[in-house]
Amino acid sequence: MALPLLDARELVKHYGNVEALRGASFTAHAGEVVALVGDNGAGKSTLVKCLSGVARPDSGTILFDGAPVALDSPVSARELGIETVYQDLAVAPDLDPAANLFLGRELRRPGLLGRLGVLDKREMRRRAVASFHELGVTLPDVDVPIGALSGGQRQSVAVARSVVWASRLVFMDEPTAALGVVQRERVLDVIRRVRDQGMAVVLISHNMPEVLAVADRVEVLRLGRRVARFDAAATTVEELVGAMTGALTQEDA
Amino acid sequence: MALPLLDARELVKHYGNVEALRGASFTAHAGEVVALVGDNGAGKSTLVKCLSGVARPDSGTILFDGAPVALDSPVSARELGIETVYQDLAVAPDLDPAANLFLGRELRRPGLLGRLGVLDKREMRRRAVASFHELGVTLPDVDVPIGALSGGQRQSVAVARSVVWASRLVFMDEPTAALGVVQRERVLDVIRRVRDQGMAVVLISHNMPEVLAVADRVEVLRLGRRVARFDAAATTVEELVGAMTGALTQEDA
Amino acid sequence: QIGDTGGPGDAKKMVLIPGVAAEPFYISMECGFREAASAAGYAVDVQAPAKFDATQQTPIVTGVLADKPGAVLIAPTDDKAMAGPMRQLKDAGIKVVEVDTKLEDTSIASSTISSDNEQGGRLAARTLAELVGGKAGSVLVLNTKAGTSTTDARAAGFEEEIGKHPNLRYVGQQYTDNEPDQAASKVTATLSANPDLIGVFATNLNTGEGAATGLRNAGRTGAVNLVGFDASPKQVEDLRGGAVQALIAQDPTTIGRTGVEQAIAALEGEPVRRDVETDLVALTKADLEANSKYFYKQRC
Amino acid sequence: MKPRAGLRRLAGANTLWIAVVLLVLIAVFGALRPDAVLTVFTVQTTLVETSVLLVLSVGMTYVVVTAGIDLSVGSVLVFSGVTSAMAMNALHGGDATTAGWGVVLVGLLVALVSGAAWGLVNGLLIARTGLPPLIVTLGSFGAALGAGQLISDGSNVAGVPDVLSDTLGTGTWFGVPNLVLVAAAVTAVGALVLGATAFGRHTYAIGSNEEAARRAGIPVTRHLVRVYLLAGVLAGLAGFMALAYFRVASITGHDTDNLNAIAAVVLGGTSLFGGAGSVVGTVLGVFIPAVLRKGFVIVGVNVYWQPIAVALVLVAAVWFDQSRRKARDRR
Amino acid sequence: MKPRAGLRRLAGANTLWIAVVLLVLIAVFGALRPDAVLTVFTVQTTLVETSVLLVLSVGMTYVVVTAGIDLSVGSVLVFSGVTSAMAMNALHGGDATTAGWGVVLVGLLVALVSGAAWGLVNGLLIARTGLPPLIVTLGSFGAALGAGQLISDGSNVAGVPDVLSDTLGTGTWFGVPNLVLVAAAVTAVGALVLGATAFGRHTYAIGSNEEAARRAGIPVTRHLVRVYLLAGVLAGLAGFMALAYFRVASITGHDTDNLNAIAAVVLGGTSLFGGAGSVVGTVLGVFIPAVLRKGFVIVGVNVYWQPIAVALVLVAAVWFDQSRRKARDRR
Ligand SMILES: Nc1ncnc2c1ncn2[C@@H]1O[C@H](COP(=O)(O)OP(=O)(O)OP(=O)(O)O)[C@@H](O)[C@H]1O
Ligand SMILES: Nc1ncnc2c1ncn2[C@@H]1O[C@H](COP(=O)(O)OP(=O)(O)OP(=O)(O)O)[C@@H](O)[C@H]1O
Ligand SMILES: [Mg+2]
Ligand SMILES: [Mg+2]
Repeated sequence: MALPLLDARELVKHYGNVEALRGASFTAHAGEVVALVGDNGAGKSTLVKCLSGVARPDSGTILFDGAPVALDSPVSARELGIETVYQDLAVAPDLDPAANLFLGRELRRPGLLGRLGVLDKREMRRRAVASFHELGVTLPDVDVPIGALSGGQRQSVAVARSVVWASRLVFMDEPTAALGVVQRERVLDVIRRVRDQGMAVVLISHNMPEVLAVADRVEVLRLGRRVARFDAAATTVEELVGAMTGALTQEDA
Repeated sequence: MALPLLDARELVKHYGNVEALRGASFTAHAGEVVALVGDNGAGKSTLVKCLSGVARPDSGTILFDGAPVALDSPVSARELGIETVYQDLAVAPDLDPAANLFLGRELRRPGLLGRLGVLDKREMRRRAVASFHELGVTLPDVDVPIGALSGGQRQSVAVARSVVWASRLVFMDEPTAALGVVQRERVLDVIRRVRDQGMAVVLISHNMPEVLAVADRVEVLRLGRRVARFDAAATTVEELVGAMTGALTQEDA
Repeated sequence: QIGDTGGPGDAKKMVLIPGVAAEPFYISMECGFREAASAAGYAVDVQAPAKFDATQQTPIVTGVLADKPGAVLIAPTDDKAMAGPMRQLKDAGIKVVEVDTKLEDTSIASSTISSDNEQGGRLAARTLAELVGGKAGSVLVLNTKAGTSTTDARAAGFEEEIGKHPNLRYVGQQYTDNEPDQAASKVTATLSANPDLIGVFATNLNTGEGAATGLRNAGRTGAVNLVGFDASPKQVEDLRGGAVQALIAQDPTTIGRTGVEQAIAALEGEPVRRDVETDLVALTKADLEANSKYFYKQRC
Repeated sequence: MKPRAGLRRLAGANTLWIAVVLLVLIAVFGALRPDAVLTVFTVQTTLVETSVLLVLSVGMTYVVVTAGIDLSVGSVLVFSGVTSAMAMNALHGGDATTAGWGVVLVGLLVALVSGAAWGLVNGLLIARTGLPPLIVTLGSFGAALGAGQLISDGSNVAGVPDVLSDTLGTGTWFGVPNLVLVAAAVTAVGALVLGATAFGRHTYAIGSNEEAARRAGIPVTRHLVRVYLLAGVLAGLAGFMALAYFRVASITGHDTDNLNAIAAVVLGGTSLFGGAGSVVGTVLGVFIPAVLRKGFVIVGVNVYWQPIAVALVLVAAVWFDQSRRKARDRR
Repeated sequence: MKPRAGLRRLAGANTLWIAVVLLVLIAVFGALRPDAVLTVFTVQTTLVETSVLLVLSVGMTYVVVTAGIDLSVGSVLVFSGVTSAMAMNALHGGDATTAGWGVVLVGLLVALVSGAAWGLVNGLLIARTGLPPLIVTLGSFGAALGAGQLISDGSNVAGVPDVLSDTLGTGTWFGVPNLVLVAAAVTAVGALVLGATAFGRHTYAIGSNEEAARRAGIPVTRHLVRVYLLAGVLAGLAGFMALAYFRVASITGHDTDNLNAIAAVVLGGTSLFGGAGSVVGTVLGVFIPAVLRKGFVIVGVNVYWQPIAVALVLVAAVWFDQSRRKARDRR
């Protein structure tokens, strides 16, 4: 097997008395969709936060392209080409969808004005509308603050954000949880397309049929530790559930 | 057919320029699980808010037990025996799970102290732990503020809240979106049990297999209007998706 | 009752508690105090509240009390509210001398050295009348905050005296919260409403500075006679430069010096003068240089 | 295991480290001037002088926990003092100095009702119309002071009954000043109600997520009115206490009471964004600046250095408290 | 369709109704005293007298949009005025009254640097250590004032160059006072930067959801430092403007500048919880109380009624604004 794009080893993360990660390992290769599954509270979101620079693990090593990296801020993850859809979305509720899509990477006007930092709001809006269209999202009014959107609409904006900007790796923490049937299919299509462009996609989901439909590989987290790895083509929902609940364990995970 | 428990007719709700509901109707009978499905932004959550006293419709009538009611505050809905799991959960992030479970209905100490308003924290905690256990939720620490819990854990608390207190009708706006496989099954069991106690359960979900597994009837909302009604036993996922996307319409919905 | 303080303190120490920190009036008083007390061989300390206010001065008095100096010179910021804390000073055997302001209760202090603020207000009215000559017009008083005893007394004296001059129409006082920008704004507003404004009495430094700014902004400097209170260097400068037409000056250095003399007399059992009145003068551009001893100091 | 668990609970208390700061301050001043600092007198006067602010700050804690703010407390204090003193004078022929307990009780009632009236106005405007608390209470800040001045014709009101000032004002009970007893009682009740009752629980819930509280059936509007009412009543009580202590209803000198109370609340660990906080923290937040100011006067720090030193210690105290708390959470 | 869309956009502007309030106020006062209110003189002086507060409030708008607060602006204004005046005096033999433009420029620089220094201290403490802005800026509120008093030995500093006070202080340009021009320029730049640039966008994002902004790769710490730095620099500029206007660096009389600026910002529709607001709103929020105070003096309202009337109109204005805006949203 080729060198993994991302290889996290033995991550430990405490919150006060709670051990969210107890030596979790995780691997993702370029050009594959790897699903990360596990029970509620297994530590999936915490792992994603540690791997996207939002939380700092107490111990453990992270290799990116084979070299150890210190992901001490979201900016350093971004510079490695990593984008994330967070479970709590992490959007600015007072800003409109276009502003959220371009947050931290605003387009500027051409010429002097742009060098003075003046935004090109029209262009950002145009491109945002195109992105949303691609994901099958219909927004009643693109100028409304995102806090006023429906749950699924808001989630679509966060998904659009991540796939527009990623270049190496996308983490998606339950990106389809609030999506309608049509939008969910669109997002799964986008995931496949992104994978085909050679990026790695990490998908977290509690929907096992969905996981098996789109993932190439599955890693299972339980009580803050990786307990199993499966080839998606060769496994079943029952096997996955067994691993998540502790009924089934693999020695070498 | 018996008199419906809840009968909402021609509800209209505007937010600024956006028409969230354009004459939506909805019916729920005692002792049935009725699923409310629709695309993202169809107006499902808005409808639930109008029917649980959180939002006030601009026009339309609501009959409860056959009599018109003015649901002008959550308290009036509560007094009718209606409880709701909101899509945005509506919990107090700084309070612990037990406090959230008993929010607005705190248990007091027996005797004089109780009449002075002193809380029985121990008893509330005990009962909360029992409720969570029933839903298959494992909380690492019951004294941690709910804002620090995982997405699924938080959703379980909101679900527990609604089923503990409801007496006539429970609205559940995507109650299983963030739940693990095991917890989802438990919640569906609870929904069936509540139904069997004679209450009406309104389930909103984007997971069509789940809808068909637990619902007795399905109502479909599209662009703020009811476009179809199905008997769950006699319909298919394809039919539901067709109604949601507008490919299929019923005249008399 | 509160106030048992225990052991003896340092009798060879004297503390001055002015009404407020950082005002040239009190700084000049402090100069006289330091000079006289040091010359007599006393250790000195000065503890001023940040605001002219009893609630801020009280903790300072009790803090000083914990320190047990031989004598305390104090400008009480309220003629009733400060009675309690000051009685504690007296009960602890500390000699209390009132400087500038005084309590209603005369049984606490050994001596009172003051200038009469109401008298100062009357002097301001007479001075203004002289400056105006026989001309008719409106006059305004700019006061600080309602309830500030010293400036209220000045305003009251002025109001009483100005009534004796029928050519001058008193349009009342305006409060400024002791902020120069409000003083400036209220002067220009009064000018809008009463274009015949001919005189302004500003009851302290900040109102005076604000009034001068407002008049300058309106282009009415000199046309409207401005009478200020106190003679800090900036005010003297303004008088010299024509921004202000008269100043009512007290004599804080002498107040401080006399206060020390009386305190020493009380400590050493010599006869003490219960009440000492110090001078108040009206400074105008004409007699300015002759009265330079009344100018306040920024620093000693 | 038991004692260790207790120890851990103590170390986990949000107020532990700010309490450590306070103790260190007292120790430092005590070491510098043991003769002057650690005397009964200094302790008594420090406690007495913080009593009024403490009562205001207890009410402010409730307001800030709901994510509100009350800028009007100082003006309401002034207004209540003025109405109370004038009522007592009116009842006793223009000068109540020699009046008896009956008149004093009426005065107390007038002070409390005056405070309650302003609290009610604040609460109704904020809770019913959803106006920002900052604007509403800034308005009553100006209006209550103006009304006080209007009633008293712009001057301080004297004529406080001697029986009042000799007992509540300067009297002691086994060496503890009576004012301190009143403030301590208010604080204790305030702490218990916030920490142990449904009223307190609802206060936290509203501050944490007002919409969630409303949906949970908590009568948010009524509750907010009551919280501002409480702040108003306590400001009225504080006005009465100030009357007893200073023997005069002063209309100046309370324009920064609001900021002082808010600072005490925030210093004590309550967030301006609501949902968390405690009365015990507020007590510490009241005492730290008070001890500092007193200590600086006693050890004789230059007047211009005092505000700088207070600022430095305040910021350092919160910094220390916060970094210790973070270290605990990371454990 | 075009004009109607424009009209709708106007009616949708968050500042429309508060602007209506301002116009109504001016109309009412104008009707009561047309001879005194609608004169060039009254307009000029009102504008001049609000210039300094306007500059402070522009900086405060940025701070409040980030969900912060800056209590130190008034003290920083004092500090900057003092250092600037003392520097100019020192450069010109102890009295800069007759000094030239070179000295004035140095004075301006000193004022801006002084303001920047305090802004930087505030910003670093708030952004780096996560201390509550209220505590940090309450600390610098005290410390900057104390430092100003320490440097000036506690008294006002005179000796302002005549060239400065005659041009910037009282000069006009085609009838518009120069101070007003400076304030207008600051406001215009402030409004454009907040509304149209990436810097402004990031300011809103941080106030709306700081964690989301951080995860989006916005350098939150650096940005917050810059926002407080901006508030400090503008306070320094305001100090220099006050110097030119009053011809003296006053020590006292700026203790409520902070509340006045915050009130203007909130009155203009910016939420204390951050994420929304505008400089245009702040301008209206500065002028409404200024017009009220001025108007009440001109029409001769009783002095004790003035604060009450101001309070009533303020609350009523926000009430009106809010209910109109809600009606619009409900449309
Ligand atoms: N900030 C925090 N403070 C304390 N405990 C936390 C915090 N964040 C997470 N935890 C705890 O860590 C554990 C792992 O949480 P995490 O959010 O990673 O779970 P998850 O696998 O994403 O679950 P879900 O499927 O419900 O999203 C949970 O038990 C949670 O309660
Ligand atoms: N407060 C609001 N202000 C403006 N528009 C709103 C507001 N709330 C909802 N909307 C709009 O109303 C429409 C219906 O929203 P609603 O939340 O009811 O959809 P939904 O059917 O629940 O969708 P989802 O499946 O994504 O949860 C959406 O287009 C949404 O953008
Ligand atoms: Mg998760
Ligand atoms: Mg919804």
